[in-house]
Amino acid sequence: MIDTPTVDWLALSPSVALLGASGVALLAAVIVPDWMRKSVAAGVVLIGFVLAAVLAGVVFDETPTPEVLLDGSMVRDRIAALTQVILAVTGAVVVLASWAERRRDNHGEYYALLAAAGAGMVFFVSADNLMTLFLGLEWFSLCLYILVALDTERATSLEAGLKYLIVGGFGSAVLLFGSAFVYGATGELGFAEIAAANPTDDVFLLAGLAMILAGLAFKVSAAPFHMWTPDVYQGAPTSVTAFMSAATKAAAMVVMLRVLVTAFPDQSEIWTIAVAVLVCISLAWGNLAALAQRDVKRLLAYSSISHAGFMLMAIAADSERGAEALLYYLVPYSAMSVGAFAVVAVRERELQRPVTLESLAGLGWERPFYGIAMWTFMLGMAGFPLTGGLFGKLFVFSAAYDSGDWWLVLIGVAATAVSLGYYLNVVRWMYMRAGGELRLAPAGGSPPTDPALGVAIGAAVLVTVGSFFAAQPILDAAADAAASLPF
Amino acid sequence: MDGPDIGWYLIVAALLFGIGALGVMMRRSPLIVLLSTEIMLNAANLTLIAFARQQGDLDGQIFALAVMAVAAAEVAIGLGLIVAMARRRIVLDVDQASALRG
Amino acid sequence: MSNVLVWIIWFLAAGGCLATGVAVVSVTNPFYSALALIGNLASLAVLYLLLAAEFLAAAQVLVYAGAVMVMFLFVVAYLGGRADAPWAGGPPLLRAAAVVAAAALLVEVVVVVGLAWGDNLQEPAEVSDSFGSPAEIGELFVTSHLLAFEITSIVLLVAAIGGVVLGTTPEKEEAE
Amino acid sequence: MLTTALILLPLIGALVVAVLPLPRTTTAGLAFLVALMEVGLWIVAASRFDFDEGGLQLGTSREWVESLGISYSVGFYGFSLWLTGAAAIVSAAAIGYAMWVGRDRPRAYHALMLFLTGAIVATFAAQDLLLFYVSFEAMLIPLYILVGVWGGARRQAATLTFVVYTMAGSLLMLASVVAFGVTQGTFSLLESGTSDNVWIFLGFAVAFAIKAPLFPFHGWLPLAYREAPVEVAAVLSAVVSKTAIYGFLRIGLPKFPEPADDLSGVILVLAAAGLVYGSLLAFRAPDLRGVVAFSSMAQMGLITLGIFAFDDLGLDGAVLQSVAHGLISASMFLLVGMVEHRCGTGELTSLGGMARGRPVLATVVIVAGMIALAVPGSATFAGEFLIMAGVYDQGWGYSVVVALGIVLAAMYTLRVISALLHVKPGSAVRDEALDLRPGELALVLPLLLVLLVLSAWPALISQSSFAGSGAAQSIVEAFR
Repeated sequence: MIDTPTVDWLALSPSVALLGASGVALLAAVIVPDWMRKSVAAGVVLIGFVLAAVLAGVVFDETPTPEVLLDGSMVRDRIAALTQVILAVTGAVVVLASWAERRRDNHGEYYALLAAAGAGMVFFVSADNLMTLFLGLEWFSLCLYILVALDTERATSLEAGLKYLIVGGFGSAVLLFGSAFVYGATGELGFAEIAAANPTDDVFLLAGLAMILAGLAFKVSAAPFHMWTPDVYQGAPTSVTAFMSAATKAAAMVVMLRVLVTAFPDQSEIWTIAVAVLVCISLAWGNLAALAQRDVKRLLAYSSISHAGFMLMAIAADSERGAEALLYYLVPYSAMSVGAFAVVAVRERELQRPVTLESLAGLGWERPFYGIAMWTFMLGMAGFPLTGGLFGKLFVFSAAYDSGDWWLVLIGVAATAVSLGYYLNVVRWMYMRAGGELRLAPAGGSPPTDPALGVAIGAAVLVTVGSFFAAQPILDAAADAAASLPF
Repeated sequence: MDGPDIGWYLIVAALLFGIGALGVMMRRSPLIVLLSTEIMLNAANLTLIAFARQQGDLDGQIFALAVMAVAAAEVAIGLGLIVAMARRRIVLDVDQASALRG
Repeated sequence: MSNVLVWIIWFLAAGGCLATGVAVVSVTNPFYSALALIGNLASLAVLYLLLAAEFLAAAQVLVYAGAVMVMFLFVVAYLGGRADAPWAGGPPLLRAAAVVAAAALLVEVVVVVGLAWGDNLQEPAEVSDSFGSPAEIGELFVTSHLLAFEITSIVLLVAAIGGVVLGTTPEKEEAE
Repeated sequence: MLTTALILLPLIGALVVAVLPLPRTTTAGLAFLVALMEVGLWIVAASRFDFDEGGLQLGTSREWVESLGISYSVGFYGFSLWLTGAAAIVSAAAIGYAMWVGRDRPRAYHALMLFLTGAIVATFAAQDLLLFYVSFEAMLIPLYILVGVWGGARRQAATLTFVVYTMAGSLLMLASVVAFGVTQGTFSLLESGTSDNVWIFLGFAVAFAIKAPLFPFHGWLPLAYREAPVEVAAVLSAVVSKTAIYGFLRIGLPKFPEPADDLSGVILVLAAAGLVYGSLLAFRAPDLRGVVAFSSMAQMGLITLGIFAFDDLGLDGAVLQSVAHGLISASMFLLVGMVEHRCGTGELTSLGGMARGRPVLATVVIVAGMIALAVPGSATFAGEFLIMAGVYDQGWGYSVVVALGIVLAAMYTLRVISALLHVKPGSAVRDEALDLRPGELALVLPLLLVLLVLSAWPALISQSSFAGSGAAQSIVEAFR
């Protein structure tokens, strides 16, 4: 007789909600008549994401101390719940932003896969052993591979999908090989058990740690594991890019933090240095390469690499303060990044062609709302005041300084200085070049109104600015969440 | 245990992993690159199973079984992409596959 | 089974495994590459058997050699099995970097294994006969690894959707 | 509350102006009204301020980010209230000028100007290091657009150099803010103690030196002042540069007494060099804006000399001179704008003979010029004299340099006056170029009137900036 394990449905509920939404959307793609397919699918998935956010909030509320579930397969704690809220809200905004995406077909599948990817990420951040970690990673990655390639009529989309699949497959193979080594060294898969086994200076363990770190670095697109990022971000449908840049990064960052802190506390001297090296390379490469970009999606891709550097700086701090800083950083970063790609999507839909800096000319005056929104996002990413970007950088720098990494602070400051070059360049193109100069009148007369996208961008602006003024509540939640990790 | 030590299996797995990695990085045909990632995953599986034997613990085997399923899924999507690209008459070359340069 | 016989089988399997691996990544024609992978998978299955993983060996043959490789061969046949330049073009620097990276990875792993050999690889645990049997694996899959089982099925479902979505891509019209 | 109101009024005004779809003139008028209300509000604040009492007044403090010790904490000292007053008056004049010339895209323009005003006031009122950084940086956001969109032909190059320079400084300051805040455990200027870390001080000092700008950090100045819309240049040189002075007075000296003392020699030499170098450049500048711009740089060197004199006289003089220079440089820039508006150029070679038939213009220019060159009896003379006397203790050579600066100021001011008003009529001066209109006069005259009042009674500022403190040491201690 086999004892069936008890399942904590509340802990799984955000994932289940999204999976359910995904299933309904998929059915809709088949059953519902053509004309209302998109609205049904989008509506259901939007509800799914909102529901997941609410449920994750409930989990956060009801979980003062971490609980390990299902024989160590997953953990129910606040850091996971908080990240799930961020992921689910990001997903909901992306659903709004993708409403008016021009796509010939596959609407039901698009939303179903978006929800499935969301469900995967939501699960991924609560994974508590190497097996569920790997499976969660593959779960959302496979969804993303398809999503990236979904615009099958565009060659670049398919190419980007293939590239992402190959590089992602390579990355997960490295991660898997590392996991196998760690398993070999300790005989355990669970994070806490790995830490408890603690075979000091075991070469297998160290090699495994290095490979797990590298595998996750692929997903957070930290240099030098970023080579797929620009191509994939550029080729993917813009709303998918928005989702990847915000959600994938958030989920993978939090998981990296969790793995390093819970499974490898005794090796912290080694991995803090490794992460610090990633920080330096990401900041240098991301920022310098971004300076040379003309295509806005590529520019934002490199910018996201440099942001990965800032977030890793919080991980390198290896302290509760660092964890708080990372979780705070994710809030404005997700908003800014989704928002910026949404503005790119606006322009893309107007012009029916890829958005370069030149094609942003005059946007600020033609479309004041989108202009101000993009301005806000760019300033926020550069860490200017009145946006959460400033506090994100400040908290990260504080954590790094507090841990004695003052040199990382200086590198971060230098990187920020370089980043101004391209962020302000975007603003310059929007406001200081008249659109008429370049004869890029919107294709087909006045642009279509798109209230859903407006709402999405408005929400992103609200979070970007709101996280500046109301930093304390977010930081409180982040502190509660960080407390669930064993520092 | 009869026969070779676990270490020998690990050496084989490591060599296999390296061969696969080289294939991914050096080959241009997406089909062969996809096959190379399969080799990498299989190398990881061999490691997992070898360690499972070493530890006398079935977790490694379970992990390997899950990896097999995932690898199959990855292949399915990869092949789907390749077929879709062929139908769209896109040159199948991962290095040259690129309007995405610059 | 006598010790010598096991060694011989091991040598054959390991050698076959490495040789076919090299073949997969080095032949020009994807068709032969896929065939080589079948050989690779089969020899791996033998190694699994030696490691007391009977169920996995069976799964390896069924899932991989059976399902995945058939899929591969279909696609190769569909694409016409064109020959392909054996090694990547691209900037020489990049090629050199790839070789160096792969070599570094290999050396690292081999060194690690070598270092660990003396410590803890000598004495594998004693295992019962039912180790790796379908029953034990099945039980674990519905108890402590229930989630892994569920996720695996989700992943396969996603792949099915992906296959459908991507497979129904319309042919490019010649006019375009 | 009053301080918060002073900060919020222009910000809310900016929002209203940006959002309401009013016609051009109404928009500009609304903005001007808000700016005037700001001046009125400042007068109320000044009347409630007890100048004899000293210390922080009209303060408000609210928790913001408790876990890091960041608070919204504002209030005024004597000197910062005076700087704020100058800022309010200059902003009003600048917005009035913009209304008069009718800038394009008035909603955006005036919203940005009001936002800038709010940021400047917030900088002067900030009693929390992070709030200071936030407002210091926030000034840059509108300035970038204001110069980049409404500026002259080379506006893009101007914004680029301006932003590169100031951000380099600001980011160094951010590193210092982090380091100081984390070591102190709080960012509040009221609660934190002092630090003896030279590197942290240097981060602040360089940021302030660039903002001022002090020699040799003035690379952005010529382009920015030349290419900015003239009233923006007025705000830049008159008040934005004074935020650096506030930074030195509120953070540089009180929080880093030892490093400031250690490095005072270097800073004094650089300030003196800047004074002389700026004056010489002003003397050689070929156009009106160049003269005003470089004289502004020279004046900032002078004020810095006063600050790093580390004594009563020098500090009092520095504040008096900051206010006086703010007003005079704003009026000069506005006058330059009015001349350029008439003649289409500011090249001195193509100007001349404007005194004939334009009595009001001539009178106003001469009065402003007299104050600028610090004739005895003027507020600027009082300020410069105080600084000269104050810096004597640091070395008589500095006093000599200050005196030299006064002489050079007389030379370049007289050169401008004669090139503009006298000589023979320049090629760009046509007969249609009329005398000052009442509207223009109404903008410049109040500035000059305030200056005349200060000239008659310089003690109004110099005696009340650091009330209740005897010597430099006690000023430093008063902030601890």
